[in-house]
Amino acid sequence: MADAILRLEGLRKAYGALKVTDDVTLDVRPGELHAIIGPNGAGKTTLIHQVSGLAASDSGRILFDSADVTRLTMAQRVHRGLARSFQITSILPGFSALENVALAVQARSGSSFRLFGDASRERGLNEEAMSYLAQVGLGHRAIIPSGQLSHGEKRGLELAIALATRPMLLLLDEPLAGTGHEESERVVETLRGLKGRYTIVLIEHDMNAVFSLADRVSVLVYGRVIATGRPDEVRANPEVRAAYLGEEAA
Amino acid sequence: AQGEKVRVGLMLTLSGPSAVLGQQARDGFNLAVKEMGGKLGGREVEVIVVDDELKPDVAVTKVKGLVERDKVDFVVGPIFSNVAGAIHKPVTDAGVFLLSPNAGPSVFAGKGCNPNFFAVSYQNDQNHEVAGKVAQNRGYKRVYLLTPNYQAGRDAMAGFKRHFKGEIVEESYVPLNNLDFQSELAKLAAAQPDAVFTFMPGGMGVNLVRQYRQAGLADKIPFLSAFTVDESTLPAQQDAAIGMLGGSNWAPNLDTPQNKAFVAAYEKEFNAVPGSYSMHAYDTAKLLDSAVKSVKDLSDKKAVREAIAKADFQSLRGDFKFGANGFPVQDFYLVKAAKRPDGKFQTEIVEKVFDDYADAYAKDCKPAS
Amino acid sequence: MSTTLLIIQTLNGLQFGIILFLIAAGLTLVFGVMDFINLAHGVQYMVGAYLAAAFTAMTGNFGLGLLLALPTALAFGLVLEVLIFRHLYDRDHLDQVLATFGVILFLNQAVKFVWGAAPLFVPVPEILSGSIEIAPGLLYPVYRLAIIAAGLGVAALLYGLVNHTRAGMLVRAGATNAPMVSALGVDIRRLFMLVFGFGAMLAGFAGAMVAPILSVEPGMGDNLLILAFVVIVIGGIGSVRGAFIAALAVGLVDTLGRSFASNILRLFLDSGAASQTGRALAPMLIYILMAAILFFRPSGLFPVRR
Amino acid sequence: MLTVSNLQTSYGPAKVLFDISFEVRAGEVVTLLGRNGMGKTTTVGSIMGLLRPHGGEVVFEGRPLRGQPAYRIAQAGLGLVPEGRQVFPTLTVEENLVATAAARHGAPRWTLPRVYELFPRLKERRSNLGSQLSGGEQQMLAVGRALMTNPKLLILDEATEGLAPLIRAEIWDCLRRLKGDGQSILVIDKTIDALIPLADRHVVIEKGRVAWMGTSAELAADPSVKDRFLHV
Amino acid sequence: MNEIATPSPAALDVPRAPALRRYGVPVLVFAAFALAPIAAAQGAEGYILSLLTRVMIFAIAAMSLDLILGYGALVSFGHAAFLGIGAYAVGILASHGIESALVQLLAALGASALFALVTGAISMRTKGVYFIMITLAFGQMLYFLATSLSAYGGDDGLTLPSRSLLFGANLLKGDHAFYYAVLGCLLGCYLLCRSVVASRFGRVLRGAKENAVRMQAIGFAPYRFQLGAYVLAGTLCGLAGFLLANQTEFVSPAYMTWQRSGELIVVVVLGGLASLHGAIIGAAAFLLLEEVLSGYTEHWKMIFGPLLVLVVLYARGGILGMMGGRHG
Ligand SMILES: Nc1ncnc2c1ncn2[C@@H]1O[C@H](COP(=O)(O)OP(=O)(O)OP(=O)(O)O)[C@@H](O)[C@H]1O
Ligand SMILES: Nc1ncnc2c1ncn2[C@@H]1O[C@H](COP(=O)(O)OP(=O)(O)OP(=O)(O)O)[C@@H](O)[C@H]1O
Ligand SMILES: [Mg+2]
Ligand SMILES: [Mg+2]
Repeated sequence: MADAILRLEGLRKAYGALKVTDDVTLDVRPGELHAIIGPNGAGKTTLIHQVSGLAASDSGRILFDSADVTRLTMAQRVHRGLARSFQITSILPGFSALENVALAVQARSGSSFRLFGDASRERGLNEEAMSYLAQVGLGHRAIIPSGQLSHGEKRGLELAIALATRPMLLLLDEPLAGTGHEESERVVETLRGLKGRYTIVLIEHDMNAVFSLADRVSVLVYGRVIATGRPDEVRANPEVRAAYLGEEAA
Repeated sequence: AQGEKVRVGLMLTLSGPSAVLGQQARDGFNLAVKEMGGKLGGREVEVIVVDDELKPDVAVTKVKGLVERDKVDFVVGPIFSNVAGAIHKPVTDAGVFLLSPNAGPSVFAGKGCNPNFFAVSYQNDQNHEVAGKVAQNRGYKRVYLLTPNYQAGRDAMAGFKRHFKGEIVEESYVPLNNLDFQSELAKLAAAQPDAVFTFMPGGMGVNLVRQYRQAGLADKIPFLSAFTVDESTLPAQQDAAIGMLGGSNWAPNLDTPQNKAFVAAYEKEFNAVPGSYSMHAYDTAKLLDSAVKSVKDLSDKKAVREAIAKADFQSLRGDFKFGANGFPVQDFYLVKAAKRPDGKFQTEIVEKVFDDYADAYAKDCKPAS
Repeated sequence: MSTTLLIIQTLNGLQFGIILFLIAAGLTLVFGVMDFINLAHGVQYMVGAYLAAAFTAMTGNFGLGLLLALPTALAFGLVLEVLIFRHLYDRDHLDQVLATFGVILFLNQAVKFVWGAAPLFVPVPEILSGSIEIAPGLLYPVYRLAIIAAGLGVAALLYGLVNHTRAGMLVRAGATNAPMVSALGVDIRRLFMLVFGFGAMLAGFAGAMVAPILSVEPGMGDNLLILAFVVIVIGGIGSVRGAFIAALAVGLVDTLGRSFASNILRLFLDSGAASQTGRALAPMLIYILMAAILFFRPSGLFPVRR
Repeated sequence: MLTVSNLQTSYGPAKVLFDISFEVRAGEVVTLLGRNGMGKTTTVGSIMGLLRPHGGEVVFEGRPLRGQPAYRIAQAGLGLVPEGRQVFPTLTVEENLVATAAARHGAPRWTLPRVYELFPRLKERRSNLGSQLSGGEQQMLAVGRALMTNPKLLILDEATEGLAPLIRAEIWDCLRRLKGDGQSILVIDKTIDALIPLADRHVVIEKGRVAWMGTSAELAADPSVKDRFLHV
Repeated sequence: MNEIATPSPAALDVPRAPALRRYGVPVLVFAAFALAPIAAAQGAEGYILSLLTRVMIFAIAAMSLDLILGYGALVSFGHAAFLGIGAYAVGILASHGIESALVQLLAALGASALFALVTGAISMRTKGVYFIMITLAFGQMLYFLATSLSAYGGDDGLTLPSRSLLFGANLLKGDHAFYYAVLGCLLGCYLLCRSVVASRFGRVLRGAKENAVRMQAIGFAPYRFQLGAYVLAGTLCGLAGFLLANQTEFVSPAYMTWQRSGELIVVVVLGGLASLHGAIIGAAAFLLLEEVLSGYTEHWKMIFGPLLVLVVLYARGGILGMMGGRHG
């Protein structure tokens, strides 16, 4: 079916004996915010690794924008519009927030083998980077070395970097992890702002966020998708409750 | 002008594993100067010692320092041929005399000879030629060659073959700074040659000799060598080396009054048995003494050159004169490592092998001036 | 080449490998386990040799000399640790390189200052001197067998220590997150200090053991340091097993290569050219080996999982 | 058993703790609450000797601990589950658990089997390296590791961050049981609601000062506290 | 979302040290080199010039290393190999009667670049210490190759008939001419490296150093950039080798021992990583100290060694760190 922008077919990944992702088949529709939830160690992050190309898949196919990207490198996938953020914050701490984003802009603009000219003064790059920082509310922190940003701000920066690659699809791995209340509310707002403009795959343990944002939810348990559907369906699903939600979300 | 100071620069290897050679040379030179009351040719002498660190590029800079900063009249050095190659040009071009107390590379003995360069020691090949000659004389049919795989080593083998006409069982090259000779010794034992000839200077020689002895070969296969068992390595080889043979132009027990006096004085001063390095340096000092004495003005290079070439001094080696190429014409001996009554170790003369012997390259030297 | 010779050479290769392992052992410990690049390992090895020489000369007995050398080497290592190295654990590798390089310069000169530049003499202990005939016409020095034994002993000891003791675990843990280890009730500084001292002692032990067969001279550790690094890198940093196997491999390749390279080449080239290239190739072999191995196994034969 | 009195700590020039005073009595569960960046982790670090407080006192069972090295403090009977998963990446799960295990005060209540019982997931992954664990698994490991030191006082800093709701519930459940055994606990977490029934008393930190202190009942009774200090 | 207080992009920039620090130190350094000959004229000119020339040559080598070491975290332990390649390009050609500086220079740079490309492509497969050692391996191979070149003197090396000829004339003969030629090269290299480091290319390189995975995740393939940097560094070091051969008018394998590679690393770290002019200062400090101390006592290494240790213990960031002149 053509209306899937990302389609996973029988994706598998094992570390030694452990099947981390086991025959994952999944459709992500254009423009939707598709949440993936599941117990710790279910394989969510690994799945993102596979889709983004950080981890090679043992078997299965990844179709993105109706092209097979299974064998492409991470960089190649990015150029086709697949962007990701990391569960454990991954930025360039020595670079300013702005440069972190500007690099992503530069990556897309190609021609990075230029040996002359001060890149950090290139108006074009900086202006565009600035706009993404603004989108996540970090405009005023642009020149701070990103290592000194607070935890929540770093999560925001992750997002801005991802946006700067002008993706069609955003893969977000626990953007709320370790953020306090207001901070998490800020990020949720940001996500709401992005919703619709980008297709988003969101991994989160914060159920309030998930159920308030997601159009559809898939539940991953022991590497298998045990349920996919609208939030309310999933929430009602007894299997899911047993495996993941427990009583807390009742 | 007459009476003003003589300045001599000693450029020797004083750091790294080979430092001991440089030190012997330095001590030998200083001893001579001391004996002459701190004078050369009756003039006050200033001796400036520098360490070439066995790095050619370092040596070039430092030798420029000697020539231009310290304005030396003579540079005495170096120990190693690769340093010689590096400093030869800057010194001789500057019209300063370079006198080598050890290194005598063939490049400067033949076509590349230079009126400002004198080797007071020997041409590098000669000690090896002695060994080859001995092997030939003793009628060895099959000889096994062993040397580090580097230029001096390859030259050594060539030198040995110059007079040895028998069969070379195997020409075995080990990496420079090789530690363990088990595999070579095994091969050697298997080949069962009439004799082995090796050039294994410094620590390598120490290892080889000890391991040769430990492998029980010492009493089976005669051990011919050059620069392998000498006063610089014997303290570490000790009994392991006893009876092993070497080619040399001198030995501490050479029976001349000057030599006896020299050895005694040196041992008293530095309580170590002097080796050929100190002997050469000592001779160099005496040579300079004679030269300086006989010229009025050191800036008269021509006069100085002739004075040096005359070699009008009493060498510890007995007969000594320079050939047209600035390399010595001298006698060579077969020497043997031995333990002295006082427990110290030294090499001792077995027999004279060459008399008034000149090097093989001299004929290619067309003296310019 | 006769088969007996081949056998002997193989034995020699292994034996040389063991020597290399003796030296590499302490290095794997300190580098692999504590993630500390200690270029000074080579000079600690040298110091061990000098101590053995000095004490042997003093007591007139190699056994005693060795016995005295070990604790001294240990103490020496501890002093270095307290004065310098403990301040470098949390620094980046290059700082460690620079500092330990300084230590090398100092000690190489210091031994010359104390013991003179000439190589020292260490006699082979009586009981272990002489050689036994292991094949007709081929004698093998007893002392070599002693070295082999020592190497195997160290290998076993170390393997157990690192992988199967809590001290081993703690050190590995401390290498990645020292504050956390102490927050769980372990005095990590003291532990590091001991490990380092132990490493220094191993280096010293290696030096002492080879003193009777290798010349004891200033800078004797420098080239061996490189070989030791080659060994632990081929083996996979931090893996004692790897270091052991790599040491043997290097020993074999080096020894056999040296004795047979030319012969093998003769199959393809005329003998002149063969011995020429053989000669040129021999010293490169171990480096070719390392490059090749790293090409196919970018983190050594037995990479320690991280 | 633990008494903290006007503790003061700075990071270089930046003073973070101005005046922290509270106590934990034997068998109690006490929480440290407060928004991001208010000084909770800093407080814990200062108690554990990971940071150097420049003022105040930390007394544990009558022994003054301030200024002591961390390992002494831990040996005195404090067990820490640090913020952020600080498991040892190069050790296997099992090694992580046993490496620092100890029974300094009588027979160990916590042994390998019991920890595995609490977190079966860890048993499955026992021979994996810490670095290979999923975020949540690492969190479990950190808790298990602290328990293996059989501490008199267990300190958890954000122990449930990144944990699935079920696991989180399990951990609360586990704390409940620990409390049942009379284990004293100091806990920092963002999900206050789950904590209220479990904890005896709460300490709210605001900008490096204790802003409010009271029992669960008082906290439940006074919603203004939550609004003022916790934004929930 | 709040777009308040958004500085104008033009003003945006990485926080930098004040201009004086940023440019002051390098300017001083080069001014010093430019004026040195005048001072030298008072003393033993040729000697001082040759000493300083050596300093500058090693500065070039060290700087080229800093490019990959400081900005790419690629610790090459075989960098001296390029010194050797550059030198032997001169020596070998000269011994065949080809003495034109331009031809020799092209050969030197070309050979270095090629060697860097090949060995780099292989070495880049490894990381960290493994990279250190594999580069060492290649360095050693080249070293032993050189020692086995009997035709070119093997270990004893070979003496050049004269310095390279420019336009058939021996323009580099004079110490002054050569000095300023080298100074020119140094300045050129410095400016080149400066611009490379700040350029788009350099930024990717620095990024890859901090977090390679992140760089891939935004669409870069670090490998190509690191390899590019490695080739550039190798080529520049080849230039240093060309100059070294000309200065000493002598070529020998001693130029490419592993100890030499080690010294280059030490020089860079001593001067201050990732600052380029730090490498120059490091080279000056290292060689001048060596020269001065060894003048005092034969045991000078017992002073020099502890000095290095002290620098590490008490001056983070090397000599520049001590002067507080670091940036970037
Ligand atoms: N490199 C690896 N080697 C071995 N096992 C691994 C590796 N990486 C991950 N695993 C295992 O794969 C399983 C899934 O890990 P993953 O990080 O995908 O979980 P997750 O769903 O993201 O969990 P969480 O929500 O806690 O982040 C875990 O059991 C983990 O231990
Ligand atoms: N290493 C550090 N250097 C400088 N300031 C720091 C450092 N660590 C923390 N801080 C500052 O100290 C203050 C308190 O930090 P702390 O981590 O104790 O807060 P917290 O209450 O634990 O927050 P969270 O709930 O996010 O863990 C914060 O403002 C933080 O920015
Ligand atoms: Mg995850
Ligand atoms: Mg905290």
